[in-house]
Amino acid sequence: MNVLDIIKPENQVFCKSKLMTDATLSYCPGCGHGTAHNLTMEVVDEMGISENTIGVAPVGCSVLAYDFMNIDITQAAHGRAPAVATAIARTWPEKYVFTYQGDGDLAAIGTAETIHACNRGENIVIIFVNNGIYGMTGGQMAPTTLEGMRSSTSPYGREIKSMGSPLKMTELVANLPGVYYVTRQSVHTHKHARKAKKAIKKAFENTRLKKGLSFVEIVSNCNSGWKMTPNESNIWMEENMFPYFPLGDIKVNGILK
Amino acid sequence: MNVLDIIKPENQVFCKSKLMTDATLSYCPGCGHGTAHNLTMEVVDEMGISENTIGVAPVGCSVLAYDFMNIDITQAAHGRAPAVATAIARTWPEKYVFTYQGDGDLAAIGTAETIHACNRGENIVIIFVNNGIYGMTGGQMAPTTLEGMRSSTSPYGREIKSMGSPLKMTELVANLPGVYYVTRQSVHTHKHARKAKKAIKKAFENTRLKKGLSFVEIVSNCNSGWKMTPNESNIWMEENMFPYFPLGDIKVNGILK
Amino acid sequence: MSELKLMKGNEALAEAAIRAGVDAYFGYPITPQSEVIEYLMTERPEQRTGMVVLQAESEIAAINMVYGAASTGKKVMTSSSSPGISLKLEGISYLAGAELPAVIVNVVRGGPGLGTIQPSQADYFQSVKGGGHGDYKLYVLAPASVQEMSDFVENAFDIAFKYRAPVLILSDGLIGQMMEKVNLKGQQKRLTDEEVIKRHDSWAVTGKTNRERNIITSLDLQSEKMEARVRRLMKKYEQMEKEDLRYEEFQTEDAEYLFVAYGSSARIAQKAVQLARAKGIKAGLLRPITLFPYPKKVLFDLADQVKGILSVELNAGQMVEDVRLSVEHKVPVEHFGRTGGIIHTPEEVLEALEQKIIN
Amino acid sequence: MSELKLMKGNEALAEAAIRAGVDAYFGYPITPQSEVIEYLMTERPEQRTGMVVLQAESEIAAINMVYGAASTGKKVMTSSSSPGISLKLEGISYLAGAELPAVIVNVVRGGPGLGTIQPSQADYFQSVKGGGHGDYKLYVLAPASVQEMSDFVENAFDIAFKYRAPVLILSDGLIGQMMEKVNLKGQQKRLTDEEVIKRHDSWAVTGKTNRERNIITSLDLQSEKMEARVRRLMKKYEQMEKEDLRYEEFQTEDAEYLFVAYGSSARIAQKAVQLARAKGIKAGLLRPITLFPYPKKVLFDLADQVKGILSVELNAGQMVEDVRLSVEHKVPVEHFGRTGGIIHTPEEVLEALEQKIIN
Amino acid sequence: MAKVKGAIVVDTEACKGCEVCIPVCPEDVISMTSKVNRKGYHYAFMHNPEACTGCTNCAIVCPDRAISVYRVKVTA
Amino acid sequence: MAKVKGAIVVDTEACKGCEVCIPVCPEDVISMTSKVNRKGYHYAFMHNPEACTGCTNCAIVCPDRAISVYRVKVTA
Amino acid sequence: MTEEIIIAGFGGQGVLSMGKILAYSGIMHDQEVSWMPSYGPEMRGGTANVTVILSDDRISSPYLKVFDTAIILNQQSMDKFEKSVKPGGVLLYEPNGISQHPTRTDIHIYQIEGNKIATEMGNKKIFNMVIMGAFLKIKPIVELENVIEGLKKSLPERYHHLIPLNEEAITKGMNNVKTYLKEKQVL
Amino acid sequence: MTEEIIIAGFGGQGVLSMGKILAYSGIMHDQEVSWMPSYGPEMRGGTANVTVILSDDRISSPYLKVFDTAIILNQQSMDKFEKSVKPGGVLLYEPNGISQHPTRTDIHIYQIEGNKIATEMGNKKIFNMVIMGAFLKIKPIVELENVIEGLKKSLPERYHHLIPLNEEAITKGMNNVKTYLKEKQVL
Ligand SMILES: Cc1ncc(C[n+]2csc(CCOP(=O)(O)OP(=O)(O)O)c2C)c(N)n1
Ligand SMILES: Cc1ncc(C[n+]2csc(CCOP(=O)(O)OP(=O)(O)O)c2C)c(N)n1
Ligand code: SF4
Ligand code: SF4
Ligand code: SF4
Ligand code: SF4
Ligand code: SF4
Ligand code: SF4
Ligand SMILES: [Mg+2]
Ligand SMILES: [Mg+2]
Repeated sequence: MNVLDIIKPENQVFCKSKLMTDATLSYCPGCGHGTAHNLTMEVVDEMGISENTIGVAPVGCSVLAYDFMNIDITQAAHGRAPAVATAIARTWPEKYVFTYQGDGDLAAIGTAETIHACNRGENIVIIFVNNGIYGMTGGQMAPTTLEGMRSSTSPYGREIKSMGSPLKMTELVANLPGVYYVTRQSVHTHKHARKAKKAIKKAFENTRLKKGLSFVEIVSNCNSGWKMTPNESNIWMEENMFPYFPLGDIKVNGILK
Repeated sequence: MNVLDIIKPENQVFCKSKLMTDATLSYCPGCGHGTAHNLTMEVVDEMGISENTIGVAPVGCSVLAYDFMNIDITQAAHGRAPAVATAIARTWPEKYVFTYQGDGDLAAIGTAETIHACNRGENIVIIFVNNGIYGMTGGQMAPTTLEGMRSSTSPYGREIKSMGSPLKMTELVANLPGVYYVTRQSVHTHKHARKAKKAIKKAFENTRLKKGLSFVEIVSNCNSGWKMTPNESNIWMEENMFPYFPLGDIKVNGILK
Repeated sequence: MSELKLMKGNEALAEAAIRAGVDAYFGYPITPQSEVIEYLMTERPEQRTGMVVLQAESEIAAINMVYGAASTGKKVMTSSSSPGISLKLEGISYLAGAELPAVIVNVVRGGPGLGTIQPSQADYFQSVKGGGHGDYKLYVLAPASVQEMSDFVENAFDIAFKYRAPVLILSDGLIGQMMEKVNLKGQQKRLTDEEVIKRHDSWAVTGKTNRERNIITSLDLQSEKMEARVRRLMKKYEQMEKEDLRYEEFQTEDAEYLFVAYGSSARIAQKAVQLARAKGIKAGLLRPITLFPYPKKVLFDLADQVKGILSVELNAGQMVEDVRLSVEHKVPVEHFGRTGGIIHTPEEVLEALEQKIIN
Repeated sequence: MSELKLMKGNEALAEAAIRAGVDAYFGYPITPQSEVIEYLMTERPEQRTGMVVLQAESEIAAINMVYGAASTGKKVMTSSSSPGISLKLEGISYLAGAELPAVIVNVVRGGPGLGTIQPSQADYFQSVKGGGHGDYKLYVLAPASVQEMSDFVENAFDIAFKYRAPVLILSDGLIGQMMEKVNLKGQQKRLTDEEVIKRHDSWAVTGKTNRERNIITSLDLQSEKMEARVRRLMKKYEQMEKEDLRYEEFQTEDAEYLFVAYGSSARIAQKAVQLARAKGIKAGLLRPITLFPYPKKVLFDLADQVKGILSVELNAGQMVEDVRLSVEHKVPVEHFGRTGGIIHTPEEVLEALEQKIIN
Repeated sequence: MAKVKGAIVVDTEACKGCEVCIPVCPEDVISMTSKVNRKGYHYAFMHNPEACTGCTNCAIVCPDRAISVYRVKVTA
Repeated sequence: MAKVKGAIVVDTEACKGCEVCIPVCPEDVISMTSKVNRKGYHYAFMHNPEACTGCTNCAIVCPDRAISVYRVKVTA
Repeated sequence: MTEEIIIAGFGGQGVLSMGKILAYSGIMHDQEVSWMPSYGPEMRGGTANVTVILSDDRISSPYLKVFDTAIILNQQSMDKFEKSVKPGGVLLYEPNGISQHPTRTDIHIYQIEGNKIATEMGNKKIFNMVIMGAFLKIKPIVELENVIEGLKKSLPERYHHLIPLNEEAITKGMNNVKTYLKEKQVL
Repeated sequence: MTEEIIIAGFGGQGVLSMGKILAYSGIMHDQEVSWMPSYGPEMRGGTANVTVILSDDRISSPYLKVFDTAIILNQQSMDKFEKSVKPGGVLLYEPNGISQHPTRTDIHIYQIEGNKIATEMGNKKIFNMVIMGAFLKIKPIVELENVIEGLKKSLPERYHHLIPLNEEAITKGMNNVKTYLKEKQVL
């Protein structure tokens, strides 16, 4: 059978979601942000909730999310997305409100906003892309940077003594009673991406059921900040990030695993 | 034996520490802040480290700590004492640096500074006076206010659904590897006060041994904010605060209990 | 249906917010304005009108909550006092940059730093020049009575939505803490969600329906676009100057000397005018009600009539610069002010006029 | 022993900090100044001089770390860019109020809000008027070259300790990001702890020995004391105006028209002077090096000589107010500026002079 | 047998009449005056001085350190 | 027995040549061109089109959603 | 008519609410009124005072340095405010806890034993209404019925059953106020 | 003498460091120099360019709109900067990936196949030095020995063993630059 016989509209089984715009993603080649964006929009699309979904994208490589996701989005100040989302969810209790945050954003400058939105159990979804670094600003150390890992502000490797341990924000917020669902995923292989998509869907379902806060961490590469090729970075991630940030559900239906 | 025969300098077994000034404490009658101040200064005195001790007092009823403690003190912005203390400890590694913070200060506006100083394992002592309320500003709800508890901003009682659960900051920071010692005490009876003093001493000992961060929570009354007499408030505290904020060591020598 | 009450300025403001149909308030306690959130919490506005009131974890969280709700077209406000407002400045700059309507209240206390909890007007510069970063301005209303604390809430929202811009109510500890009579307006209906969507569908982020998606942002990576944004803002500010300037004159018709004062200072200066007149000195008072836009033209014109002007402020000399810029050096302009929470007396003010201007 | 290098402005500043014997730097990354902390971290200053460098969890933590180290008499600095500086304003006001020496660097980008990452001078107001709350001012140095990014570090600390006051180095993305030649000064010895104590024992919080305890605070619950504090601050600012004003003149001797510009704008304006002169227009340039204190008197005097003044800024019109206040309306003063990160060309600047002032 | 006898001295102007010293005294020594001090507080005094053992319980809980404690051993 | 045959279409201008689609393809279908697109990237193509089963693995990991997948059942 | 009053004591004595009731009474008389509190750093037990102005004219500053009447309820306030009474003005105080009695001779000085009376009446909370009564006896600037109206306005509905008790306290205050006479006191 | 150059390509091509070496070479000639980068939002793969000025006079703006020379390394940069070359100026480009070749006729246009040469030399990282060589052939504004000095200054010590390779790359670039001639090209 000829390839051209296969490539016909009626045979199409996968294409970019219509909830993604035509704009070229501003991400570096192979960056997990792109996959995470697409999975999120695919979920919103499949759930048929795009008219009632409001995104909040603070500063980080994904600051331009509004250029890519074809839904209503508010761009928030660095670290403050959970506060912004809190207000939207409180004044529009029937909407699906999600934040899309990096690890510098969520676990450094935004620590207080994260902890308190979680503690209040706001009815929102937090998608937390943990790439262990400040991607956007050129690869500085993040709270999540691994021990010994090099970054532009830990050029000789992160040293626990002076810089502290990599922060497991996800485990931390899982302890808070207001948080209903906490999971850690990745998107670098088809298997992981499919699981991550399920997790994102579950999170949005929780919003629909008004269950409170759902927290989806996505461990992702910043190949550019890590100074590796995308595929190298994914392998490095499996070997180094996953042992410290193990994948899987941490809290389901309000119960710690 | 006549009372006057007993009251002679050579028989004195207790008096105010010389590390407390003559100024009248600005605290309401029966407020635990006074006791906590005195115990702290007694420890510093007994350890003979007053020349090398630097206090950091942020905003809260204890903002005037510098009027009462006869040591060098920096008054810090609301919530930021751990950052202030971090810098002092880093630039003066041989000094004993402590913060003296309220629950509003430490667990609301100062959440990020608290978590990160703890996570970095700064070699400081945090004395955390948890009275479940914003005392200084007139008794507003704090992150630590109990469920159903009335305050000027939860006049019908704290409602978990809209205001979140009382935050156990102490348990939260105990999870961080940089934190070496975590304990919860109170000062409302002689037994508790004596134990609290020991805990404070242990904390300062840790600083001497450069063990990292010691975190001493003191559950205390705010009889004024709770609208009770001091003795009523202490009973209420035992009956209501202690079940939620149980006294005792939480992490000792870096090991969670 | 109006109602006469004895209330603190802070309470009057809070009650007015409920009655103006405000959708949400986010705040963090700080003296001397904690009564705002305390009053709101006590009044259960979620039952009265459906208004959301939330005590945030910090001033920064509060202003970003305001940013969030404002980006959906809701009527939303916050209040704080000086150090808390400093913390909100990034957020305020974002509100201005993203062109969002919102009302911020500063019940000023004495600074810098932790300062005092006594009244002050030392945040004038912060309010009308650059508080936060970048080229933006706030429309600034300065109430001088409890009545105005109440009235200005609705006025502020009208302006905020007219221009899609943040509006500041610049009060102080005196106006916020004192009780006076206040005539409360009747309850306005809060807009339903459908009405909000209908009214603000051209820009507000409420969920993308059959329209292009709406985006709220203050970011423009391309300089040309950013310059266009700044120009758009400047246009608004020019329009405010033309259409929404507010001020009050007191015995200026025949005045030979002029006080310029706003907010609580204006109350004192008004009394000083009376004392002056009693002494045979023809004094008058110009009270700017909006601090931006500033009554430049009025001052410029009054400068042709008077012999000298005294700017009376509870600070070390801030508004006096705007007075000088307005007067274009036609007559002497001096400053008189007390600081640190001390309220000047009418006698002191008159004496300052006599010493700095008349002699 | 000096050394010639090619460096970015941000790097030159960082290297100068090490060489000036700075004790500590606390910062949080933000474009266009992240090179400061990156350079410091790479240089291992803890090994070179014992300098402490720490990446804080936020700008707010960083400024409060500065407050902490400064309160002990250490030489300490931070840097950020516009939105980050807005977040630091409470802390900066505290530093001023508590009378602490410290150096803050703002490598300005276009605002308001998230704005652009391109260069801008739109934080002028924030820097010289009220950024934070209360009556305070910053001593503001505006470098116009990589060399000055380096030189001003030491100057800034000299002033900071002379007055026990925070000093701002107001740079921008142009000066911060560009590389130029720079002559680095030799290494200064960092003070030992004993030297710090000896030098600052009258006020610094280093542990109470045989003296009264030292207290660092900006709080005065009593208005009278607070007013005295404010007066003390104002005295310092007056002294700065008398003793530490800095500016540079370029071809002003015979100038008939004057540009006033600082920082990167001054570079462009200087070129515009040359273009003007080539065309037969006698233009000159006054470059304020300190933005506070401002060269008021110089401008006042120059106004007797020139026919008009153009304030050239990378903003929508901010410094022009200080020019006007200085010139006291003796000659026309206009503003020319581009915004949003666009850098004006010398040709544009000259054209603006011709259109707004000469014609 | 050696017996311990104690006494307390209350700084009447420092005392704020909070009464938290009362319940911690095992010997029920302390009571409040009906008079008030300059600030307007009733203050603590030994209404039962004989019983005091100088155990310092009262002093250590006194927020204002208004109590000094004295103790002697007396041979019975 | 019904067999599944697939094909992918790469949007050559959207592709950034990141190569993350390569290791996830179970059939080793994808390779990179030596040419570059307007942005300067080498882009993905089916160097082994026969093998494609249309499993969508490549498409779901492609950050830029540069891959569309087609699939048909063919009766062997 | 303008009456400028300071009521000064410590937290918990009902200083602020007494001022509020007075101000409300002024409103009932169609006057302009202002009420301006000032606190110390302590929430309880610290000094607390309130300035109340009742006037036929627009009020400029609600904060004053000298007063027509000072109502003083503890020694600290005596130390602070005795000197702030205008010559010819009124100083009314509660003698319990006062160790230095007022010494000025150019003002009218009165005593009211509010604590004792309130204790006798079995409700310490009405202390401030006893003081109010004493003040109204000295300066009947508002009518009793308007004070009762003011009480109703400022008390939450659920406390309205206590209004008769409050009225009684006011009457007791009126009946028990005494002129305090030092030797050499003139006027 | 003033030479105003833009080097434009995408991240990872060594655009910025090439500019830096050029600037250092200028310093070796005792010139004033400036180097001003500009990035897109992506850290990698996005456009990156740098403006380098070498001048005998003080440099005003390090940021320019028109250039004496544009060195262009991808199509996006071609789209953006072809028009920014001053009439009579130089446009040097790497043809790999260029789909729309330059069309201006009032400037001098050159090609250098940097990718190919670098690949042949077995080290993609010296790509930018090949380009540098090509540029220096066209505009010998700095001497080779000074470029080598500049390299030493801007490379960390641990890479100094690569300097001979870099020198070779520069020579290859010098030898392989070609004039690009469209029909009708004049000048
Ligand atoms: C107040 C403020 N501080 C700092 C910055 C600069 N900044 C932008 S994004 C960022 C960190 C980005 O890291 P992360 O959140 O991990 O996102 P990533 O780019 O890695 O996805 C920083 C520090 C800013 N924009 N605003
Ligand atoms: C930036 C800022 N926000 C708010 C305040 C007002 N404020 C002062 S203390 C305080 C809370 C005090 O509560 P807590 O920390 O629990 O101390 P406590 O008085 O209960 O001991 C607040 C909100 C302030 N001073 N600064
Ligand atoms: S810098 Fe890192 S996080 Fe940002 S787009 Fe590139 S790879 Fe992704
Ligand atoms: S308000 Fe509460 S915490 Fe503050 S002094 Fe009084 S009792 Fe203590
Ligand atoms: S010392 Fe002991 S026995 Fe004596 S009064 Fe105090 S508590 Fe009672
Ligand atoms: S505990 Fe201290 S302050 Fe309280 S009553 Fe006893 S002696 Fe007085
Ligand atoms: S669809 Fe499956 S088989 Fe086909 S190219 Fe993609 S990964 Fe390979
Ligand atoms: S994953 Fe997508 S962008 Fe990356 S090489 Fe494959 S098709 Fe291209
Ligand atoms: Mg990241
Ligand atoms: Mg508290």
